[in-house]
Amino acid sequence: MSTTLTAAPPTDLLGLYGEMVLIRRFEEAAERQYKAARIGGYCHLSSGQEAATVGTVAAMEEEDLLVTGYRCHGFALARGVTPEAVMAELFGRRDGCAHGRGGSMHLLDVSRGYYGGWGIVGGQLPIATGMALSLVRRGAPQAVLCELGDGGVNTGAWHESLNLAAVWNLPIVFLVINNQYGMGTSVDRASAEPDLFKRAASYRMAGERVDGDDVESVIESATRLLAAAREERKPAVLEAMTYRHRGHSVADAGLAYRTKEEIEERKLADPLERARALLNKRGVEDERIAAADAAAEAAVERAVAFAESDPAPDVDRLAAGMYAPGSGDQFERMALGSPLGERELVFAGGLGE
Amino acid sequence: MSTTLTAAPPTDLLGLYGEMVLIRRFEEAAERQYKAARIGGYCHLSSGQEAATVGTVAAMEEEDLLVTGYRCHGFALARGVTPEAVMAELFGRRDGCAHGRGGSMHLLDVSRGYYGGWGIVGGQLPIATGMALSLVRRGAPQAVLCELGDGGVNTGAWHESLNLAAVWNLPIVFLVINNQYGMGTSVDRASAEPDLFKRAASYRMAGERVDGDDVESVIESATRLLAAAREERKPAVLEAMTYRHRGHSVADAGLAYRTKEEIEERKLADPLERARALLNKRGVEDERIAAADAAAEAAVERAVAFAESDPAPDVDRLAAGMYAPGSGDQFERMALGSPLGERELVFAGGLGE
Amino acid sequence: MSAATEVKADPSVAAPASAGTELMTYREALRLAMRQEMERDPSVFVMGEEVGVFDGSYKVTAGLLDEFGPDRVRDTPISEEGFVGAGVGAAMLGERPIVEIMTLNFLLVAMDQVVNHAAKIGAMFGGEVRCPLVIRTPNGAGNQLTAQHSQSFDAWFAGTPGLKVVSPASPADAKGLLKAAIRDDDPVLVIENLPIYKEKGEVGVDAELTTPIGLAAVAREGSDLTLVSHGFATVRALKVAEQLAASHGVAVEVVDLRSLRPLDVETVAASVAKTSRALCVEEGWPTYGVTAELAARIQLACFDHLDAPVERLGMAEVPLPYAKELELAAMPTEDRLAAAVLRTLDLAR
Amino acid sequence: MSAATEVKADPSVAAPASAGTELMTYREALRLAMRQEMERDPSVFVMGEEVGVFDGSYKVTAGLLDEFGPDRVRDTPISEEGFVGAGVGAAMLGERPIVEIMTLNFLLVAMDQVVNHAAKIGAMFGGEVRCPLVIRTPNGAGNQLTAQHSQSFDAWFAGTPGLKVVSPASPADAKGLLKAAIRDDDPVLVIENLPIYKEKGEVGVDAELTTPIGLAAVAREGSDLTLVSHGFATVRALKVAEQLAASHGVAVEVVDLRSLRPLDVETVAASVAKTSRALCVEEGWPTYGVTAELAARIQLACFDHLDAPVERLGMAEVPLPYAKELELAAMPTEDRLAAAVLRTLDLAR
Ligand SMILES: Cc1ncc(C[n+]2csc(CCOP(=O)(O)OP(=O)(O)O)c2C)c(N)n1
Ligand SMILES: Cc1ncc(C[n+]2csc(CCOP(=O)(O)OP(=O)(O)O)c2C)c(N)n1
Ligand SMILES: [Mg+2]
Ligand SMILES: [Mg+2]
Repeated sequence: MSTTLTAAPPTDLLGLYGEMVLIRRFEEAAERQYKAARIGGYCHLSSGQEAATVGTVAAMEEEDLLVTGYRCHGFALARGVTPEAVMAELFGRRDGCAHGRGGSMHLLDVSRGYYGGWGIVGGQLPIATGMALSLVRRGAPQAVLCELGDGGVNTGAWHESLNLAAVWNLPIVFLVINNQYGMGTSVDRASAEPDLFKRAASYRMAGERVDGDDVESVIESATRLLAAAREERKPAVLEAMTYRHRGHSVADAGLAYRTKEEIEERKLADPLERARALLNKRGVEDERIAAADAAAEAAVERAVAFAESDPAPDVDRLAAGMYAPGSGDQFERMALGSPLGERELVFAGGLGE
Repeated sequence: MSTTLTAAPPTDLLGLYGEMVLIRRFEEAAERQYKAARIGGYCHLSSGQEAATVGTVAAMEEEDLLVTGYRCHGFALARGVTPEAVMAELFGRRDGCAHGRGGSMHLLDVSRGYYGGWGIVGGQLPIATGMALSLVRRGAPQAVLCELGDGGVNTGAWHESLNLAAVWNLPIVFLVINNQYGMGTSVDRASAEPDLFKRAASYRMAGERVDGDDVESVIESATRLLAAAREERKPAVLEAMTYRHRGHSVADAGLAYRTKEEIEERKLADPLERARALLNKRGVEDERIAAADAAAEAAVERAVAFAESDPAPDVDRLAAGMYAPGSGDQFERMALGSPLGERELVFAGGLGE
Repeated sequence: MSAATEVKADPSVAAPASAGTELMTYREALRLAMRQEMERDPSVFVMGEEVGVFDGSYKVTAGLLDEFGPDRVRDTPISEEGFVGAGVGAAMLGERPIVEIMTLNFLLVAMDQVVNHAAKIGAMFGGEVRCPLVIRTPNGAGNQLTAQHSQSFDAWFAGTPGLKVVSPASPADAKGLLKAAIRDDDPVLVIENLPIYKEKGEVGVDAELTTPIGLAAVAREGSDLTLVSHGFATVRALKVAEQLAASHGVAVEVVDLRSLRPLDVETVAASVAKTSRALCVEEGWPTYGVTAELAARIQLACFDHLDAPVERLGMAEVPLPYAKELELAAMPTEDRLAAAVLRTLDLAR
Repeated sequence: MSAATEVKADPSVAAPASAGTELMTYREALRLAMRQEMERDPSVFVMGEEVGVFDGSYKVTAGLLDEFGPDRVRDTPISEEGFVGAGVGAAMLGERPIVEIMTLNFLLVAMDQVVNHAAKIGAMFGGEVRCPLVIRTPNGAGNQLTAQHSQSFDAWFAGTPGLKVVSPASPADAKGLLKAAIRDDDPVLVIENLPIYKEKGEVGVDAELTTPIGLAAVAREGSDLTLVSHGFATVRALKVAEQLAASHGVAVEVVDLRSLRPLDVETVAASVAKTSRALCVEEGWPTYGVTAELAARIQLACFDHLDAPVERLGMAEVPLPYAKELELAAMPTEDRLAAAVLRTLDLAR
């Protein structure tokens, strides 16, 4: 499922629109499936953030690396992970991109340079920084794109990671998806400097803000900053201004901390609407747009059908993946006197096989 | 020892000089005593940093609060903790300001608003920030002075603390003693923005740099920033440029990462020399300066004598202080089946008495 | 009683329940404790992510912002190290902050402030200053929250001298222990649990009624085996004990630890001396966990009374997987617990 | 052997010592291991505070900067969370970073990266990516470093599924286990110790000689009692065993764990089955510590063999005070250990 390389992402507006609408339809389906109890855990949707997602990933080269937080369905899809592999993961099934072990927050696809899918706010930043360090050590002409949210800029990990990236001149772009809120906390209540991109200056790093609902502006900025990272080893911060249409997660109505009016007003900037309008303006016929809509619908339906029929992971392999192959021998002598169930579940559950 | 309040610190240059020379002599004695094995642990001297230390503390009002890192002998003395109480602490004796339990890194004197003396780089910052929050909650017109080193500005705690202080408008001044090195790492190798005070901008906070070897400039800046903190609840960063004459700790020769030439050159800016020159320029007779020198010598000798004769803490009270009075009853039922020695050493060692 | 003297009231002494009891959820009991203590003592305030405008991510603090205002119910940025440390600093000046950490997993980023700062203050500064800080946070798994969000580090904090750690299993103790923690003059970690918030029980509403720190409870009497547990594992243990009484006629005694530091070994040992068999269960990983200490204490205190070795049960020792089937297999469910009891009684076929 | 195949060499198989042995300190043995692995595998590099220009704050990495240059011996800012996480990220791309943490105490600020990131990668991502990271750091007390700098959190990491934890007690194992850790494809924490760095011993210098992870060693044979220990406690245990053989004619067997996860319970149990008495000792706090797990395992594995309950000894459970007298009283010194052995043998008067 996740072994073949994707074709280079489309850069024409209609192609980009197709990706954005795929994400929107996918998130809508995910919400339905969550409410139908086929998806569990925390489920964070990115509806409204499609342009920032698709635009930044479109600016990546095939060999570049991607690291994100937990609101990652859109990033996985934009990077070319199949809707089947993503939906199967949300269903917790065997052929999910993490084989049903990670779920909504921990998508990945190493074959596409997508290294997750992390759930601790800020925790992915040092890791992405280390990946950029590794690229430099190996003389690889690539860059890392590391996504975080507006709430993540107040973690210690942000500061330590940006300082390391700058003091070591690492090829990394920190993408701040500023959707105005961290759960129920608006940016101005959380950040003493609400112009988040300005914090790049503390590291003598380039920082800029872009209209995150205009996919072409996003591509322009991201392409420029990623190129500088690759070619001049200049790290940067890119703040994409956007809005989360739904609640923080499917469990949050998203109304306790913002008004219906605000949501309606922000929806006027819906990146899909804006792309559609631009397509019309450029004379792309409604049929072709409708065809993209239909294709997205169909792809999501296929994904749900696939996930439904995909088997659950094998319970007898509970410990699989935890340790590298060969580790089984190392643990053999630990089974004696273990707590009840450990022998059956863990030591006989594929530990280090 | 540590119960009476200090007289307001001197603000006249000769008085300030007296304090600075006391610190210098004290540190020299501490090094001798460490080498004579009367002092153990990590012992960090502040020789060369006297103007930054004395000047900032002189700018504090009596009710203001002080929090520092582990290089704190000078701050304790400047705040009025007696040389006896400090030296006794370094000796690990009963009448040390922490009763021999904290040692060189963990000096304090609550009666003088000095809340330690902390050993984890950056760890004191959130704590000092919380003290500033408490001042605001109680409507107290005071401010907190929180010292850290140039190496400390790269910890996550720095970022989180400054953001909290700024987003909550707390009365606190973060004093960065920039002595050019964190152990063997020079500022430019550690900080992507080596003008450390500029990082205050990330929090829309005032930040300024001062010649930390000129005690009067230090007092001017610190007085202004502390007043803004007290009166307008404006937090700030003050970076005092200075130099550490000795190694990182008494165990470090301090030559692996800097040249003898550099040290000699920097010693030309010795804050004591500069103060002496200024005193001469202002017509203060050498006799009065010599008298201050002699007074410092004598005070340090008294301190050493006191520490030598001060008894060691009572080993039968090993657990004293760990828990609040009354906690003994809570722990009574835990003694059963405990590891060997716990009953004698801990449960009978003043636990929660 | 004046507020002043009440603040000094010894938290380890439970006052009589004069005001009677009410049926409420564990969540509501925690909220009642906070409301009562905030009314009683102006130095008590709540701080954490989403505790105010959002009403708490698990709604424990719901309504407190309206009642006490933003100064006493303070929303924070995502800066656990910063605001846990801020709680430490405020506590050193005599305030009584209640810091909510959304889940125990996130305390990892503030570990240094809890273990190397809060826990050190009393001893390291020679008793010159104290730190009456409370940290409240839920542990545990379930609901497919996956590897990074399904953990219980209870033993790590309970193994830290200078800290006190409690873990209530009932609404009554949720209220009683949280109040005791708030009134205590030392840093106390109150470990709650996600699935337990909705559990219901009778709670003595008297504002002076607290549960003593360091005192375990025999939650159910029995003569065949002692089940030792804390937090949500106690809820499971009580259900399983009833099931097995009906299905197998075995009499399981359940000892609910309530406190992990101080640990009430006396109550545990007295029970095991009576039943001569012990099974210790926890929500987290048992190896190097709470049940390890329990087994070590029991085998020493009850060496001559044990008919069988002390057994343990907990979460299977894997980072908890997302898929429901895998998660269920890994958790110390009632089924696994019942089987473990029968096995410890040599009744398993 | 080509570098490529050597990289794949199974670390749990010790190659024969062809190149003979040399007497060296524990510190030198660690350095030898790093030098050999860095020569063997370009993906191995060292990162941490003061590891380069300063030659390492405890001089373990002394000379490596000159030998391998600043790219492979990388000084870092004081940003443990940042550079531990950077090690995780580099390891995910197949590098083999050796991250030095100045002392274990400072790992508290990077706890989240170790416990909630490095340890989760293999399982959480379905085995799609691995994290061959090594973290080296000394634990332990002594030298009056006081409460914030004198700790051993060994059990916390050993209790984390997804991590491996080793703790060498001799120069030979310092070299052998560090090399095994570097070659291992999972995150391995190598717990060293401050006072142990100067200990001397014979070390097999063969570049292929490693110590298997998960295999304990009987460091001294005896029939009266089994002392179970790891790290510096093993050094103390061996000295005490000799003293007591001379002074009391008792034959103490010393089992050196070497690995804490995986924990070699089989070697421990076999020894206790022989001696029927066990005393477990550690440098850190025993309650909820490593010795708790040991006692729990032994009482279960050796229930019918034990003549007495399993006893434990460790650091007195207080934040370690500064004053020399207090520090000595609190630590598991040879005197306290000898007394504990006699007491466990019922020979204490
Ligand atoms: C260290 C940490 N603290 C708290 C949380 C709980 N949490 C999950 S998402 C979130 C809000 C993050 O907001 P933001 O960074 O803006 O990202 P968004 O959800 O808007 O995409 C919080 C507080 C966490 N996962 N990690
Ligand atoms: C979190 C943490 N990491 C590492 C250390 C070890 N350490 C002690 S002092 C020091 C250097 C600090 O330098 P700086 O902040 O400039 O203060 P200075 O010593 O120059 O006064 C280091 C790395 C520590 N105490 N805490
Ligand atoms: Mg956001
Ligand atoms: Mg410095």
